[in-house]
Amino acid sequence: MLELYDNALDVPEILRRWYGSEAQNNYGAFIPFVGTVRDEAGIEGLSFDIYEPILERWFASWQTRVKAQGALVKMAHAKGDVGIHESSYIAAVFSAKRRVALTLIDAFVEDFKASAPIWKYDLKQGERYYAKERSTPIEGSGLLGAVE
Amino acid sequence: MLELYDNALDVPEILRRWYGSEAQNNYGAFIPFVGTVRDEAGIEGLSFDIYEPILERWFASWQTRVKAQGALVKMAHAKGDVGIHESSYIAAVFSAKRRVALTLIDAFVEDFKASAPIWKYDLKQGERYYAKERSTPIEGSGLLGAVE
Amino acid sequence: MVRIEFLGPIAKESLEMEATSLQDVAEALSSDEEIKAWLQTCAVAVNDTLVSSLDTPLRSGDKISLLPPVCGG
Amino acid sequence: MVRIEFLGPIAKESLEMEATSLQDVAEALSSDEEIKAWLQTCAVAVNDTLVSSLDTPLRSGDKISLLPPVCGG
Repeated sequence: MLELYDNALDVPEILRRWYGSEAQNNYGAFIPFVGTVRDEAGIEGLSFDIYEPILERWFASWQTRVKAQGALVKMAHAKGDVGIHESSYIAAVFSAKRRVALTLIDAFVEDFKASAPIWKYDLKQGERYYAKERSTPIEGSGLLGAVE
Repeated sequence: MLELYDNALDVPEILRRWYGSEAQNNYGAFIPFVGTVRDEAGIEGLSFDIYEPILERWFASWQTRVKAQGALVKMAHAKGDVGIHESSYIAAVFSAKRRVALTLIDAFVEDFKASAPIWKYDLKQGERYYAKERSTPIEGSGLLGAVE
Repeated sequence: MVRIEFLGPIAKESLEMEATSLQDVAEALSSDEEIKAWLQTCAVAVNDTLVSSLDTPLRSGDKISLLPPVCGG
Repeated sequence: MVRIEFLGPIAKESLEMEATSLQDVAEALSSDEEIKAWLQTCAVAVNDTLVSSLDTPLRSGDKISLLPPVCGG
Protein backbone atom coordinates (compact mmCIF):
# COMPACT_ATOMS: atom_id res chain seq x y z
CA MET A 1 0.00 0.00 0.00
CA LEU A 2 1.97 2.97 -1.36
CA GLU A 3 -0.06 6.12 -1.95
CA LEU A 4 1.21 9.24 -3.71
CA TYR A 5 -0.77 12.46 -3.56
CA ASP A 6 -0.50 15.81 -5.25
CA ASN A 7 0.35 18.30 -2.48
CA ALA A 8 -0.42 17.96 1.24
CA LEU A 9 -1.78 14.78 2.84
CA ASP A 10 -5.15 14.61 4.58
CA VAL A 11 -3.72 13.02 7.73
CA PRO A 12 -6.91 12.25 9.71
CA GLU A 13 -8.54 10.71 6.64
CA ILE A 14 -5.53 8.53 5.80
CA LEU A 15 -5.09 7.36 9.39
CA ARG A 16 -8.81 6.62 9.70
CA ARG A 17 -8.79 4.60 6.49
CA TRP A 18 -5.60 2.65 7.26
CA TYR A 19 -6.74 1.86 10.80
CA GLY A 20 -10.15 0.75 9.54
CA SER A 21 -8.75 -1.41 6.76
CA GLU A 22 -6.72 -3.52 9.22
CA ALA A 23 -8.97 -3.34 12.29
CA GLN A 24 -10.24 -6.93 11.92
CA ASN A 25 -6.88 -8.44 10.93
CA ASN A 26 -5.66 -9.17 14.46
CA TYR A 27 -2.72 -6.79 14.56
CA GLY A 28 -2.04 -5.77 18.15
CA ALA A 29 0.08 -2.73 17.29
CA PHE A 30 -0.33 0.07 14.74
CA ILE A 31 2.34 2.79 14.60
CA PRO A 32 2.05 5.61 12.09
CA PHE A 33 4.80 8.17 11.61
CA VAL A 34 3.50 11.55 10.37
CA GLY A 35 5.93 14.08 8.92
CA THR A 36 4.90 17.73 8.85
CA VAL A 37 6.59 20.71 7.17
CA ARG A 38 8.16 22.96 9.80
CA ASP A 39 8.25 26.75 9.67
CA GLU A 40 12.00 27.31 9.60
CA ALA A 41 14.71 29.16 7.69
CA GLY A 42 12.17 31.50 6.12
CA ILE A 43 10.66 28.91 3.80
CA GLU A 44 7.10 29.10 2.45
CA GLY A 45 6.92 25.33 2.22
CA LEU A 46 8.65 22.35 0.66
CA SER A 47 8.30 20.75 -2.74
CA PHE A 48 8.98 17.14 -3.72
CA ASP A 49 9.96 15.20 -6.84
CA ILE A 50 9.47 11.45 -6.75
CA TYR A 51 10.84 8.83 -9.12
CA GLU A 52 8.00 6.37 -8.84
CA PRO A 53 9.38 3.18 -10.49
CA ILE A 54 12.25 2.87 -8.04
CA LEU A 55 10.17 4.03 -5.08
CA GLU A 56 7.69 1.25 -5.83
CA ARG A 57 10.44 -1.36 -5.94
CA TRP A 58 11.97 -0.07 -2.73
CA PHE A 59 8.57 -0.18 -1.03
CA ALA A 60 7.77 -3.68 -2.35
CA SER A 61 11.05 -5.02 -0.98
CA TRP A 62 10.17 -3.60 2.44
CA GLN A 63 6.71 -5.14 2.30
CA THR A 64 8.28 -8.54 1.63
CA ARG A 65 10.77 -8.05 4.44
CA VAL A 66 8.20 -7.11 7.08
CA LYS A 67 5.73 -9.76 5.93
CA ALA A 68 8.32 -12.36 6.98
CA GLN A 69 7.81 -10.98 10.51
CA GLY A 70 4.02 -11.07 10.24
CA ALA A 71 3.87 -7.31 9.82
CA LEU A 72 2.57 -4.86 7.23
CA VAL A 73 3.78 -1.41 6.07
CA LYS A 74 1.82 1.42 4.49
CA MET A 75 3.12 4.70 3.17
CA ALA A 76 1.76 7.94 1.74
CA HIS A 77 3.83 10.80 0.31
CA ALA A 78 3.14 14.16 -1.28
CA LYS A 79 4.30 15.23 -4.74
CA GLY A 80 4.79 18.90 -5.55
CA ASP A 81 4.31 21.73 -3.10
CA VAL A 82 3.38 21.33 0.57
CA GLY A 83 2.89 24.37 2.79
CA ILE A 84 4.18 25.05 6.27
CA HIS A 85 2.35 23.01 8.96
CA GLU A 86 0.98 20.67 6.31
CA SER A 87 1.97 17.00 6.12
CA SER A 88 4.05 15.46 3.35
CA TYR A 89 4.68 11.94 4.59
CA ILE A 90 3.02 9.13 6.54
CA ALA A 91 4.51 5.71 7.11
CA ALA A 92 2.86 3.03 9.23
CA VAL A 93 3.56 -0.44 10.55
CA PHE A 94 1.00 -2.99 11.71
CA SER A 95 2.16 -6.06 13.62
CA ALA A 96 0.95 -8.58 16.16
CA LYS A 97 3.42 -7.46 18.81
CA ARG A 98 4.56 -4.04 19.97
CA ARG A 99 8.30 -4.82 19.98
CA VAL A 100 8.29 -5.77 16.29
CA ALA A 101 6.25 -2.68 15.39
CA LEU A 102 8.50 -0.29 17.34
CA THR A 103 11.65 -1.73 15.77
CA LEU A 104 10.22 -1.76 12.25
CA ILE A 105 8.83 1.77 12.20
CA ASP A 106 12.27 3.07 13.20
CA ALA A 107 14.11 0.98 10.60
CA PHE A 108 11.58 1.77 7.87
CA VAL A 109 11.60 5.54 8.41
CA GLU A 110 15.40 5.68 8.61
CA ASP A 111 15.84 3.62 5.44
CA PHE A 112 13.20 5.76 3.75
CA LYS A 113 15.25 8.87 4.54
CA ALA A 114 18.45 7.24 3.23
CA SER A 115 17.12 5.40 0.18
CA ALA A 116 13.74 6.50 -1.16
CA PRO A 117 14.13 8.30 -4.53
CA ILE A 118 12.53 11.55 -3.45
CA TRP A 119 14.04 15.01 -3.80
CA LYS A 120 13.17 17.92 -1.54
CA TYR A 121 13.21 21.62 -2.37
CA ASP A 122 12.74 24.65 -0.17
CA LEU A 123 10.11 27.06 -1.44
CA LYS A 124 11.16 30.71 -1.16
CA GLN A 125 9.42 33.53 -2.98
CA GLY A 126 7.79 30.99 -5.23
CA GLU A 127 11.07 29.39 -6.31
CA ARG A 128 12.31 25.85 -5.62
CA TYR A 129 15.78 25.42 -4.09
CA TYR A 130 17.17 21.87 -3.88
CA ALA A 131 17.78 20.95 -0.21
CA LYS A 132 21.27 19.72 -1.02
CA GLU A 133 22.75 20.01 2.49
CA ARG A 134 19.94 17.92 4.02
CA SER A 135 20.08 15.26 1.32
CA THR A 136 21.83 11.89 1.50
CA PRO A 137 23.58 10.05 -1.33
CA ILE A 138 21.92 6.68 -1.88
CA GLU A 139 24.17 3.78 -0.84
CA GLY A 140 26.58 2.98 -3.67
CA SER A 141 26.55 6.51 -5.08
CA GLY A 142 29.58 7.79 -6.96
CA LEU A 143 29.89 4.79 -9.26
CA LEU A 144 30.15 6.90 -12.39
CA GLY A 145 32.55 9.33 -10.71
CA ALA A 146 35.21 6.65 -10.19
CA VAL A 147 36.49 6.99 -13.75
CA GLU A 148 39.48 9.21 -14.56
CA MET B 1 -2.73 15.21 28.12
CA LEU B 2 -3.76 11.92 29.71
CA GLU B 3 -7.21 10.67 28.74
CA LEU B 4 -9.01 7.75 30.36
CA TYR B 5 -12.12 6.29 28.77
CA ASP B 6 -14.69 3.74 29.81
CA ASN B 7 -14.24 0.81 27.39
CA ALA B 8 -12.79 0.90 23.87
CA LEU B 9 -11.10 3.96 22.37
CA ASP B 10 -12.41 5.76 19.30
CA VAL B 11 -9.05 5.69 17.50
CA PRO B 12 -9.80 7.82 14.40
CA GLU B 13 -11.43 10.50 16.55
CA ILE B 14 -8.57 10.64 19.05
CA LEU B 15 -5.89 10.72 16.34
CA ARG B 16 -7.80 13.42 14.45
CA ARG B 17 -8.13 15.55 17.56
CA TRP B 18 -4.51 15.14 18.72
CA TYR B 19 -3.13 15.84 15.25
CA GLY B 20 -5.34 18.90 14.90
CA SER B 21 -4.49 20.26 18.33
CA GLU B 22 -0.75 20.38 17.51
CA ALA B 23 -0.90 21.03 13.77
CA GLN B 24 0.15 24.70 14.09
CA ASN B 25 2.79 24.12 16.77
CA ASN B 26 5.71 23.43 14.42
CA TYR B 27 6.31 19.80 15.34
CA GLY B 28 7.88 17.98 12.38
CA ALA B 29 7.13 14.48 13.61
CA PHE B 30 4.02 12.90 15.17
CA ILE B 31 4.15 9.22 16.10
CA PRO B 32 1.13 7.54 17.66
CA PHE B 33 1.25 3.99 18.96
CA VAL B 34 -2.16 2.25 18.87
CA GLY B 35 -2.69 -0.95 20.87
CA THR B 36 -5.54 -3.25 19.85
CA VAL B 37 -6.93 -6.34 21.60
CA ARG B 38 -5.95 -9.48 19.71
CA ASP B 39 -8.15 -12.52 19.24
CA GLU B 40 -6.03 -15.13 21.00
CA ALA B 41 -6.20 -17.86 23.62
CA GLY B 42 -9.99 -18.00 23.41
CA ILE B 43 -10.59 -14.67 25.13
CA GLU B 44 -13.68 -12.54 24.57
CA GLY B 45 -11.73 -9.40 25.31
CA LEU B 46 -9.59 -7.75 27.97
CA SER B 47 -10.50 -5.70 31.01
CA PHE B 48 -8.42 -3.05 32.77
CA ASP B 49 -8.13 -1.55 36.24
CA ILE B 50 -6.22 1.72 36.55
CA TYR B 51 -4.92 3.41 39.67
CA GLU B 52 -5.23 6.98 38.51
CA PRO B 53 -3.27 8.99 41.10
CA ILE B 54 -0.01 7.17 40.39
CA LEU B 55 -0.68 6.96 36.65
CA GLU B 56 -1.07 10.74 36.57
CA ARG B 57 2.21 11.25 38.40
CA TRP B 58 4.02 8.79 36.12
CA PHE B 59 2.63 10.58 33.06
CA ALA B 60 3.49 14.04 34.40
CA SER B 61 7.09 12.99 34.98
CA TRP B 62 7.30 11.79 31.36
CA GLN B 63 5.82 15.05 30.13
CA THR B 64 8.52 16.98 32.00
CA ARG B 65 11.22 14.67 30.66
CA VAL B 66 10.21 14.97 26.99
CA LYS B 67 9.57 18.70 27.28
CA ALA B 68 13.29 19.12 28.01
CA GLN B 69 13.81 17.72 24.49
CA GLY B 70 11.23 20.03 22.94
CA ALA B 71 8.76 17.17 22.63
CA LEU B 72 5.24 16.40 23.85
CA VAL B 73 3.51 13.15 24.86
CA LYS B 74 -0.18 12.27 24.85
CA MET B 75 -1.86 9.13 26.05
CA ALA B 76 -5.30 7.56 26.11
CA HIS B 77 -6.27 4.33 27.86
CA ALA B 78 -9.41 2.29 28.36
CA LYS B 79 -10.90 1.35 31.74
CA GLY B 80 -13.10 -1.73 32.08
CA ASP B 81 -13.90 -4.12 29.25
CA VAL B 82 -12.54 -3.87 25.71
CA GLY B 83 -13.58 -6.38 23.05
CA ILE B 84 -11.47 -8.25 20.53
CA HIS B 85 -10.24 -6.00 17.69
CA GLU B 86 -11.04 -2.90 19.71
CA SER B 87 -8.34 -0.52 20.94
CA SER B 88 -7.39 -0.04 24.58
CA TYR B 89 -4.33 2.21 24.37
CA ILE B 90 -2.89 5.08 22.36
CA ALA B 91 0.36 6.87 23.14
CA ALA B 92 1.82 9.59 20.95
CA VAL B 93 4.91 11.75 20.71
CA PHE B 94 5.23 15.09 18.92
CA SER B 95 8.69 16.54 18.32
CA ALA B 96 10.56 18.83 15.97
CA LYS B 97 12.80 16.07 14.65
CA ARG B 98 12.12 12.48 13.62
CA ARG B 99 15.06 10.95 15.52
CA VAL B 100 13.86 12.33 18.87
CA ALA B 101 10.30 11.19 18.16
CA LEU B 102 11.33 7.65 17.16
CA THR B 103 13.51 7.24 20.24
CA LEU B 104 10.91 8.68 22.63
CA ILE B 105 7.91 6.65 21.42
CA ASP B 106 9.92 3.47 21.96
CA ALA B 107 11.12 4.50 25.43
CA PHE B 108 7.70 5.80 26.46
CA VAL B 109 5.78 2.68 25.38
CA GLU B 110 8.31 0.34 27.00
CA ASP B 111 8.30 2.25 30.28
CA PHE B 112 4.51 2.36 30.14
CA LYS B 113 4.44 -1.44 29.94
CA ALA B 114 6.88 -1.76 32.83
CA SER B 115 5.64 0.97 35.15
CA ALA B 116 2.13 2.26 34.54
CA PRO B 117 -0.24 1.17 37.34
CA ILE B 118 -2.70 -0.69 35.12
CA TRP B 119 -3.85 -4.27 35.57
CA LYS B 120 -5.06 -6.45 32.74
CA TYR B 121 -7.57 -9.29 32.87
CA ASP B 122 -8.60 -11.80 30.23
CA LEU B 123 -12.35 -11.99 29.71
CA LYS B 124 -13.63 -15.56 29.37
CA GLN B 125 -17.30 -16.49 29.66
CA GLY B 126 -17.95 -13.14 31.23
CA GLU B 127 -15.37 -13.59 34.00
CA ARG B 128 -12.16 -11.61 34.56
CA TYR B 129 -8.88 -13.52 34.96
CA TYR B 130 -5.79 -11.52 36.01
CA ALA B 131 -3.13 -11.76 33.27
CA LYS B 132 -0.47 -12.67 35.83
CA GLU B 133 1.98 -14.34 33.44
CA ARG B 134 2.08 -11.30 31.13
CA SER B 135 2.42 -8.80 33.97
CA THR B 136 5.63 -7.15 35.18
CA PRO B 137 6.51 -6.22 38.77
CA ILE B 138 7.12 -2.47 39.00
CA GLU B 139 10.78 -1.63 39.64
CA GLY B 140 11.52 -1.91 43.35
CA SER B 141 8.77 -4.47 43.98
CA GLY B 142 9.18 -6.93 46.83
CA LEU B 143 10.04 -4.32 49.45
CA LEU B 144 7.49 -5.64 51.95
CA GLY B 145 8.47 -9.24 51.25
CA ALA B 146 12.03 -8.72 52.48
CA VAL B 147 11.01 -9.13 56.11
CA GLU B 148 11.31 -12.46 57.91
CA MET C 1 -3.54 4.85 62.14
CA VAL C 2 -2.44 4.32 58.55
CA ARG C 3 -4.59 2.91 55.78
CA ILE C 4 -3.45 0.02 53.55
CA GLU C 5 -4.98 -0.30 50.08
CA PHE C 6 -4.64 -3.33 47.83
CA LEU C 7 -4.80 -2.45 44.16
CA GLY C 8 -5.80 -4.29 40.99
CA PRO C 9 -6.22 -8.03 41.28
CA ILE C 10 -5.58 -8.36 45.04
CA ALA C 11 -9.03 -9.32 46.28
CA LYS C 12 -8.74 -7.72 49.69
CA GLU C 13 -10.56 -4.86 51.36
CA SER C 14 -8.40 -2.02 52.58
CA LEU C 15 -7.50 -2.05 56.25
CA GLU C 16 -6.19 0.28 58.95
CA MET C 17 -3.43 -0.31 61.44
CA GLU C 18 -1.04 1.40 63.79
CA ALA C 19 2.40 1.79 62.16
CA THR C 20 5.31 4.22 62.40
CA SER C 21 7.30 2.83 59.46
CA LEU C 22 6.89 0.48 56.52
CA GLN C 23 8.77 -2.08 58.58
CA ASP C 24 5.74 -2.27 60.89
CA VAL C 25 3.43 -2.68 57.87
CA ALA C 26 5.61 -5.42 56.39
CA GLU C 27 5.56 -7.37 59.63
CA ALA C 28 1.82 -7.08 60.03
CA LEU C 29 1.04 -8.09 56.43
CA SER C 30 3.45 -11.04 56.55
CA SER C 31 1.22 -12.64 59.13
CA ASP C 32 -1.70 -12.71 56.66
CA GLU C 33 -1.17 -15.79 54.47
CA GLU C 34 -3.41 -14.46 51.69
CA ILE C 35 -1.46 -11.20 51.44
CA LYS C 36 1.95 -12.69 52.06
CA ALA C 37 1.94 -14.36 48.64
CA TRP C 38 1.68 -10.94 47.00
CA LEU C 39 4.39 -9.16 48.97
CA GLN C 40 7.34 -10.43 46.90
CA THR C 41 5.95 -8.97 43.67
CA CYS C 42 4.22 -5.81 44.88
CA ALA C 43 5.55 -2.26 44.68
CA VAL C 44 4.63 0.06 47.54
CA ALA C 45 3.48 3.67 47.46
CA VAL C 46 3.03 6.04 50.38
CA ASN C 47 0.50 8.77 49.65
CA ASP C 48 0.75 7.87 45.94
CA THR C 49 4.54 8.11 45.71
CA LEU C 50 6.46 4.89 45.12
CA VAL C 51 8.98 4.19 47.88
CA SER C 52 12.06 1.98 48.07
CA SER C 53 12.99 1.76 51.75
CA LEU C 54 11.40 -0.04 54.68
CA ASP C 55 12.68 2.79 56.88
CA THR C 56 10.19 5.16 55.28
CA PRO C 57 8.55 6.86 58.29
CA LEU C 58 4.76 6.91 58.45
CA ARG C 59 2.40 9.40 60.04
CA SER C 60 -1.17 8.98 61.08
CA GLY C 61 -3.45 9.34 58.07
CA ASP C 62 -0.89 8.09 55.56
CA LYS C 63 -2.15 5.91 52.72
CA ILE C 64 -0.03 2.87 51.79
CA SER C 65 -0.82 1.23 48.46
CA LEU C 66 0.29 -2.20 47.28
CA LEU C 67 0.73 -2.42 43.48
CA PRO C 68 0.92 -5.94 42.04
CA PRO C 69 2.61 -6.64 38.65
CA VAL C 70 1.23 -4.40 35.91
CA CYS C 71 0.28 -4.88 32.28
CA GLY C 72 -1.21 -1.84 30.59
CA GLY C 73 -1.84 -1.45 26.89
CA MET D 1 21.59 3.28 -28.19
CA VAL D 2 20.93 3.64 -24.46
CA ARG D 3 19.00 6.45 -22.83
CA ILE D 4 20.36 8.47 -19.88
CA GLU D 5 17.88 10.15 -17.54
CA PHE D 6 18.79 12.76 -14.94
CA LEU D 7 16.43 12.72 -11.97
CA GLY D 8 15.34 15.26 -9.40
CA PRO D 9 17.36 18.47 -9.23
CA ILE D 10 19.75 17.76 -12.11
CA ALA D 11 18.62 20.33 -14.65
CA LYS D 12 19.49 18.33 -17.73
CA GLU D 13 17.41 16.83 -20.51
CA SER D 14 17.78 13.10 -21.03
CA LEU D 15 20.12 12.03 -23.78
CA GLU D 16 20.92 8.99 -25.89
CA MET D 17 24.28 7.45 -26.64
CA GLU D 18 26.00 4.32 -27.84
CA ALA D 19 27.29 2.27 -24.90
CA THR D 20 27.93 -1.40 -24.12
CA SER D 21 28.69 -0.94 -20.42
CA LEU D 22 28.38 1.65 -17.66
CA GLN D 23 32.10 2.27 -18.12
CA ASP D 24 31.27 3.80 -21.50
CA VAL D 25 28.55 5.95 -19.93
CA ALA D 26 30.89 7.11 -17.16
CA GLU D 27 33.51 8.19 -19.67
CA ALA D 28 31.04 10.06 -21.82
CA LEU D 29 29.40 11.88 -18.90
CA SER D 30 32.77 12.84 -17.36
CA SER D 31 33.44 15.02 -20.39
CA ASP D 32 30.37 17.14 -19.60
CA GLU D 33 31.46 19.65 -16.95
CA GLU D 34 27.90 20.33 -15.81
CA ILE D 35 27.18 16.64 -15.23
CA LYS D 36 30.60 15.74 -13.91
CA ALA D 37 29.93 17.63 -10.66
CA TRP D 38 26.99 15.32 -9.95
CA LEU D 39 28.70 12.00 -10.67
CA GLN D 40 30.42 11.64 -7.28
CA THR D 41 27.13 11.78 -5.39
CA CYS D 42 24.71 10.06 -7.77
CA ALA D 43 23.46 6.51 -7.57
CA VAL D 44 22.85 4.70 -10.86
CA ALA D 45 19.97 2.51 -11.96
CA VAL D 46 19.68 0.41 -15.10
CA ASN D 47 16.07 -0.20 -16.08
CA ASP D 48 15.00 0.97 -12.61
CA THR D 49 17.28 -1.37 -10.67
CA LEU D 50 20.15 0.17 -8.71
CA VAL D 51 23.54 -1.16 -9.80
CA SER D 52 26.94 -1.21 -8.14
CA SER D 53 29.44 -2.14 -10.86
CA LEU D 54 30.81 -0.26 -13.84
CA ASP D 55 31.07 -3.62 -15.61
CA THR D 56 27.28 -3.84 -15.79
CA PRO D 57 26.63 -4.71 -19.45
CA LEU D 58 24.17 -2.58 -21.38
CA ARG D 59 21.91 -3.46 -24.30
CA SER D 60 20.27 -1.23 -26.81
CA GLY D 61 17.13 0.29 -25.36
CA ASP D 62 18.34 0.20 -21.76
CA LYS D 63 17.42 3.12 -19.53
CA ILE D 64 20.14 4.49 -17.22
CA SER D 65 18.98 6.79 -14.41
CA LEU D 66 21.15 9.07 -12.29
CA LEU D 67 19.78 9.60 -8.80
CA PRO D 68 21.25 12.53 -6.86
CA PRO D 69 21.18 12.67 -3.01
CA VAL D 70 17.69 12.13 -1.65
CA CYS D 71 15.59 13.64 1.12
CA GLY D 72 12.06 12.34 1.36
CA GLY D 73 9.63 12.99 4.18
